[in-house]
Amino acid sequence: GNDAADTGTENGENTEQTDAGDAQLQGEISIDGSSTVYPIMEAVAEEFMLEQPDVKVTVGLSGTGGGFEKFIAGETAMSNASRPIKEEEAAALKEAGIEYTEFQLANDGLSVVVPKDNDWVDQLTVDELKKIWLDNGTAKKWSDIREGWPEEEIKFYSPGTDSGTFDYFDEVILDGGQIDKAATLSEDDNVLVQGVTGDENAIGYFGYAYYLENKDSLKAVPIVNEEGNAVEPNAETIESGEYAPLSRPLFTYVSNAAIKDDAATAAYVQFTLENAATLAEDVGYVSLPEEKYDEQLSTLEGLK
Amino acid sequence: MRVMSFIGVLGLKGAIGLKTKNKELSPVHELLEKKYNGGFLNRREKIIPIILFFMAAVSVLTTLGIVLTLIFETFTFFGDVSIVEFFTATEWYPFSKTEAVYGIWPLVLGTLKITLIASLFAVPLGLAVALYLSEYAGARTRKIMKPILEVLAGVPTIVYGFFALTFVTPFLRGLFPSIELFNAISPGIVVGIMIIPTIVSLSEDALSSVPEPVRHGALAIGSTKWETASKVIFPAALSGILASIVLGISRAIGETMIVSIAAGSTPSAALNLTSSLQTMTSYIVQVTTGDAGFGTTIYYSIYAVGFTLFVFTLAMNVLAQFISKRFREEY
Amino acid sequence: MENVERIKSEEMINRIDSRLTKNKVVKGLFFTATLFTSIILIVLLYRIIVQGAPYLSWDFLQNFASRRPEQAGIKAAVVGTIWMMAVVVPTAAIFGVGSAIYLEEYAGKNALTRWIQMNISNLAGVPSVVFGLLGLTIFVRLFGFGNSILAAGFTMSLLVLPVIIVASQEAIRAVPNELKEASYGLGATKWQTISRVVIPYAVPGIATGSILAFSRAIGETAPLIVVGIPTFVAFLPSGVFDSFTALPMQIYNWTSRPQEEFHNLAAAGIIVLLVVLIMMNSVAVWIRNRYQSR
Amino acid sequence: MTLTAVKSKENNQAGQTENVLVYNTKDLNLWYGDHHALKNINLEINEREVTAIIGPSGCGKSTYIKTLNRMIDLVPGVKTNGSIEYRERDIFNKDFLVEELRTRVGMVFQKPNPFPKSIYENIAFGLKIHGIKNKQIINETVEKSLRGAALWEEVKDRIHEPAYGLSGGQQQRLCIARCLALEPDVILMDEPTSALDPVSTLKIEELIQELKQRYSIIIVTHNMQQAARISDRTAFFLNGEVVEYDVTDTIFNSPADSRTDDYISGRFG
Amino acid sequence: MTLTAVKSKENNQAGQTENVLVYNTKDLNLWYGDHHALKNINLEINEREVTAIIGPSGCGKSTYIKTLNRMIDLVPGVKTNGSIEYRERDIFNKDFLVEELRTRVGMVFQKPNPFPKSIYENIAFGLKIHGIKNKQIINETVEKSLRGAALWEEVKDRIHEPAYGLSGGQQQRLCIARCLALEPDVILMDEPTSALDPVSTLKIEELIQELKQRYSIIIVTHNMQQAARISDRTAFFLNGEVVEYDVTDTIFNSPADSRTDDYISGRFG
Ligand SMILES: Nc1ncnc2c1ncn2[C@@H]1O[C@H](COP(=O)(O)OP(=O)(O)OP(=O)(O)O)[C@@H](O)[C@H]1O
Ligand SMILES: Nc1ncnc2c1ncn2[C@@H]1O[C@H](COP(=O)(O)OP(=O)(O)OP(=O)(O)O)[C@@H](O)[C@H]1O
Ligand SMILES: [Mg+2]
Ligand SMILES: [Mg+2]
Repeated sequence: GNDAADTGTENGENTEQTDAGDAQLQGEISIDGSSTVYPIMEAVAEEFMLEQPDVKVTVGLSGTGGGFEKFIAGETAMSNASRPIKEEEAAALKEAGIEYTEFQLANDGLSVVVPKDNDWVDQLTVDELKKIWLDNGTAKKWSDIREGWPEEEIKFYSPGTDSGTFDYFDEVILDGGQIDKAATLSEDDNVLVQGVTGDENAIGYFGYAYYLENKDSLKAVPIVNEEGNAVEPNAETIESGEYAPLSRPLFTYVSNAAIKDDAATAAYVQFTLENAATLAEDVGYVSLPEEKYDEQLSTLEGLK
Repeated sequence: MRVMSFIGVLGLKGAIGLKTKNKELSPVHELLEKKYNGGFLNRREKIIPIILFFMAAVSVLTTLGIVLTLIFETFTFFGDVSIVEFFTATEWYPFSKTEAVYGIWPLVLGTLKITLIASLFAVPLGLAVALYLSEYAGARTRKIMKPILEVLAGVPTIVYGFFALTFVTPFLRGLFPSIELFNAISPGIVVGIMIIPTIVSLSEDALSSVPEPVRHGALAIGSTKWETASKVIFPAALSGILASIVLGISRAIGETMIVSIAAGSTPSAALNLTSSLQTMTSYIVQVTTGDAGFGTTIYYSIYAVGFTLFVFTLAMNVLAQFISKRFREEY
Repeated sequence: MENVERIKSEEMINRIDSRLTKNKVVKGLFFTATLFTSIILIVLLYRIIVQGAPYLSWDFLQNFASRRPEQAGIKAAVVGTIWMMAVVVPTAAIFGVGSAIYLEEYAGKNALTRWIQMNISNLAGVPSVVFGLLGLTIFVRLFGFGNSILAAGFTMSLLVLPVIIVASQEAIRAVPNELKEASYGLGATKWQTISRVVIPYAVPGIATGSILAFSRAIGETAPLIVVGIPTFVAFLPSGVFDSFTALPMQIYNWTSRPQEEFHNLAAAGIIVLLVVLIMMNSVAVWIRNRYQSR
Repeated sequence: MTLTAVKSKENNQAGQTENVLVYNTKDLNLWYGDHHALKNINLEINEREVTAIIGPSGCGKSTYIKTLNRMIDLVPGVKTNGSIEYRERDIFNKDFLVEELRTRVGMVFQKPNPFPKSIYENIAFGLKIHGIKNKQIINETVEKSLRGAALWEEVKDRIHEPAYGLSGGQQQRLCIARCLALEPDVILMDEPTSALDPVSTLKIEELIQELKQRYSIIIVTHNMQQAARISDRTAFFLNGEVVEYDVTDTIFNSPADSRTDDYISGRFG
Repeated sequence: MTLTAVKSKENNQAGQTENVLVYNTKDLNLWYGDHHALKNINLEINEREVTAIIGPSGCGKSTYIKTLNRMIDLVPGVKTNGSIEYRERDIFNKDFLVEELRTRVGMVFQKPNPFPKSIYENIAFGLKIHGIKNKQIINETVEKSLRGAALWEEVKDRIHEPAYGLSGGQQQRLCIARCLALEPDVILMDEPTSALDPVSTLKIEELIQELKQRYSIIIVTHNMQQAARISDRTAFFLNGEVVEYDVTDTIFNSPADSRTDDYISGRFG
């Protein structure tokens, strides 16, 4: 008990004291959705419950689609998503009579990685990435991408086709094209880390946090952005938007009714927006610019 | 002497006999008489079988529930995707933005590969262990091994999954560098390891429930332990052993986490065992934990795959029951 | 003729050596197989223990999940698993034993019985993900239990039910007929005989046979994921309709986090899960001994 | 040996003057599926006598005795016709509940079959299932029954110990005591000594002689000398039929039917 | 009864002139853990005789007979000392393989224990494991053994049917036939008829009398009259000791030891 209280105050230094801390609220808030967003929400819930121990927050990780399924069924008040809501889902929500608001919590920098001992890849352009990853029916060698690179077959490691990460990569790099069919897919980013680490001709991509944790064995490839600069992913470059286009937004969708009718949910969402910046960085994501949060907080005020 | 005691007893009992004749009933007798007159009929006796029947019916309802759960969504799915494509196309590529293909074959093949490797690994090993424990090992070894195996049956399968990925795969790749990081062999073997406790535990039960006299009969005409075990005990326990194998294999077919972690998630129609694949179960988990949209074709496809999986295991169990009936030896 | 036979028997005697060699080889093979299996399992356990043991502490057991590995604990998951098992064990045991009694003692030898029986053995082979889908549709949605202890507990109960039924049937079938006769012979009704003679005698067998099933229920992840029970829960449930999380869910989540420390926590979580399992098995062993010593 | 035989004969003759029937079997037929196991059985069984049933294996002895308390109902696919009257009530009549019949008619089996409980609980079992809960009554009945089965002295210091700790012969007497606790009217015994050693057999035979004073006893036995020693009347079964039924002495010394004679004289053991 | 007794006596006396020993037990002691079950046993067993072992339950009869073919090895925690010589070879010597011993010395158990296979396979089993593959030899041996066990006529039309379809007595004869197939030298029998009906018992007793012509037979029995009828010599065991061992006639008619007399005269049935 004591320990937790200590960290609460310690944490209070960088969070503004909010009115949520004054009134003691009660209730249950059920949150589900993307496993990518889960760590942020877990952190938020953890901190929130230190201030409002009588509000019972649960966070699940049924995936973005699974989360929306529950959100549509009215089983959850908030649904985390690692991609914007789809048309089908929006339609189903409309049919169910559920109004919602989208809040962006943070950014995740997709890191393109090669093993540490890969000494030829120094940077990549979006076109090169596309050339590497787009399926062309044959096996590709590094030398096919740039002159002078080894004549070794490239090994691909990509998140599973059902993940938001894949979705995003597919959209911004491949323009919705077919990813190389030889790519090894896994739902688990840790598994991809293992794959890229163990194979010197490998290339892969996944969330920034997984790169950060495995810096010793992996090298993040700087990506050339629209301005023509090769930028490495890190907190600053992702936050400032320099690292582009591989920085993707993470969302949570909240039922308007819940905000309106339930003080606890309203307080929770407010707490989330106030603390997302710090907490997202705590768990390996990148915060949004300050203004973005303020903007969303005023949206929230309007919904209360 | 015996006659004497007889007479003594007769005297004594004569007295008791008189008592009864005088209808001096004992309390027990009185209570029982009351019960006879009140009637024995007991409503409980009639209701209990009905309750128990409904309990047994839960199993049937479960099957029914599974079929119903799966069938509606499956129908919805087949509204979007032709059933012919589902069974004949050789590619499973539901996530393609341009041209999604739903041919179940790669997933079935993936499942078969894993199941085959797991069975090839676990059945001989499991039976060897079961035979060792029941026919050769001392009571102590048996007493230690069985509970350990039972505990291992409860280790979450994610644990086995990481064991495959971080221990077995590197080990295999050390031996055969051509094996890829994700392959069928390593998760196959580890699924095998996971089902070994099931096979060992149930087969050992079947073996040791063959009556001891049968075993002694064989040993007493000079059989070695192996001859006794292989020619008498094993055939006698065969139907139980088959049941344990079927259960183990069913579990291998249904195993999810190990495969998701260590076999990759690339549906592949290729026959080789050294590259990444996807099974029916790992597809279901992929979609249920993934980010696919609710209400999309992909979402409904998991029910179609689930239904295929269900039919698959059903067919295997029916077949197994048929086989086991043929091999049953009564003792 | 006498002579010929004796020679035949000498020949047989001479072959004994090679037969014994075969026996020895086979025994060696089987022993190796057992050793091999044990070693694999020991390696598996060893890795977990080495990785997880340093993270085991009182705090680990006392704390809720946290984003900070050094503060993260497993309390909600342990308590949640215990709650879930508190639903699974009685539900599965009552329905399992009830079904077994019906099938062994009451059911006629007819098509219906055979159909039920076949259903049971089929269900034993149905993958757990499929049970997850069933639980989601029936318990979570149709009955409106949400992702509560009850919904997950019932789903798990259905999952392990077939194994328990089969084990109980065997235990009940093993009750000597003489004992049943003795009871009937005293004027006991059928249910009295079953409840006072058959069940007590079968309890050790049922307990032993059910361990495997309950162990499985503790370690299963896939159906919980499909049913959609949450992972972060920082309070203890106060009833079966409350939300909860379970050990495998927590472990699953930790293994998928990027930080190494979480992976170690997962190993520590596995150790806790194994301890829970061992405790449950000991209870079964205790029950078995208690009933057998009578 | 001769002595006992003579005595039982006397007994018999004394009884014959005022015989009361406990069982009256009329034209009983029984089939196991298609197998006609009992054919036209007619037997009148007297109160407070020992009636022995002998005959070669498979002749239907056990089947008949199991029919008397309707334990035969437990075998699936059995059909009967004809009637058995127990104290003038048709046992097949559905108003006559089997539970009542079996409480009035105790049964002792070939193999001792005590429950895996304590000695005390074995005897209390019957009382408890019949709803008798009074501790004192139970205690008294346990003691009385054990005395009645000549077991009290041997076990009084350990009645709360498991019944399986007793020797075979003691277990069989415990099973008899278990019957006695319910104050039955008739006791059926199906080869009660065939699994026992000679000394235990002797004890049980003595016990049967005592019990006869209060109970009617019907005993199936393989052992013709046992039948000769302890029974008042003997029925000889063959292939599901009653070949001969008479006072034991007559059966053994001057049987009317040559088949009886053949069987008796082929005897041994 | 008297007739058979006399016959076996004659037999005996004829044998006594040139007795060859099959078994010679010297100072045998056996412990189950701490329980001293056999105490200083000394017994010489003759070729082509029937040797009966009698004694009250628990006296060590089964233990002794199981020691003779070392089936006792299957019981954990058994210790022995002293020696048993089979045809002058020490059976405890590790050069004497138990498999050989058990091939030469057949055993028939109390309860018939056929394998869950066909009648034919039950008998062929022993031959097959001993490496005899020739179909014709096997077929002939099956027939010969079944004839030897007086079972051929009853089963010749269904030798490929499961052995469990046979009656108890037939199963027991099948088990004897199973021994005979290996042409043993000695046959050990542990209460082979105690689970059987009288008719089957009689058949087996007759069979034993025939088998004696070719085999040495050691039989444990509870049934003193059986011992008297079929055996040439009888050993009386008590509390793990051999109280008396002599020609059967002597044991039954003029035992030297008063305990033997007590036991024998407590007999009946
Ligand atoms: N449950 C059964 N189903 C079919 N037939 C049966 C059954 N029980 C007994 N029989 C047959 O009925 C006949 C009479 O059997 P029963 O057991 O009454 O004989 P028994 O005289 O008691 O023999 P034993 O002396 O061996 O105990 C036999 O032919 C037997 O095979
Ligand atoms: N496996 C065993 N472990 C310990 N003690 C045993 C074992 N088998 C037998 N005994 C004991 O050894 C003694 C002799 O037993 P054994 O079975 O040889 O007697 P028996 O003369 O064959 O008796 P019965 O006539 O009842 O078959 C008995 O006191 C018995 O309790
Ligand atoms: Mg009978
Ligand atoms: Mg014995």
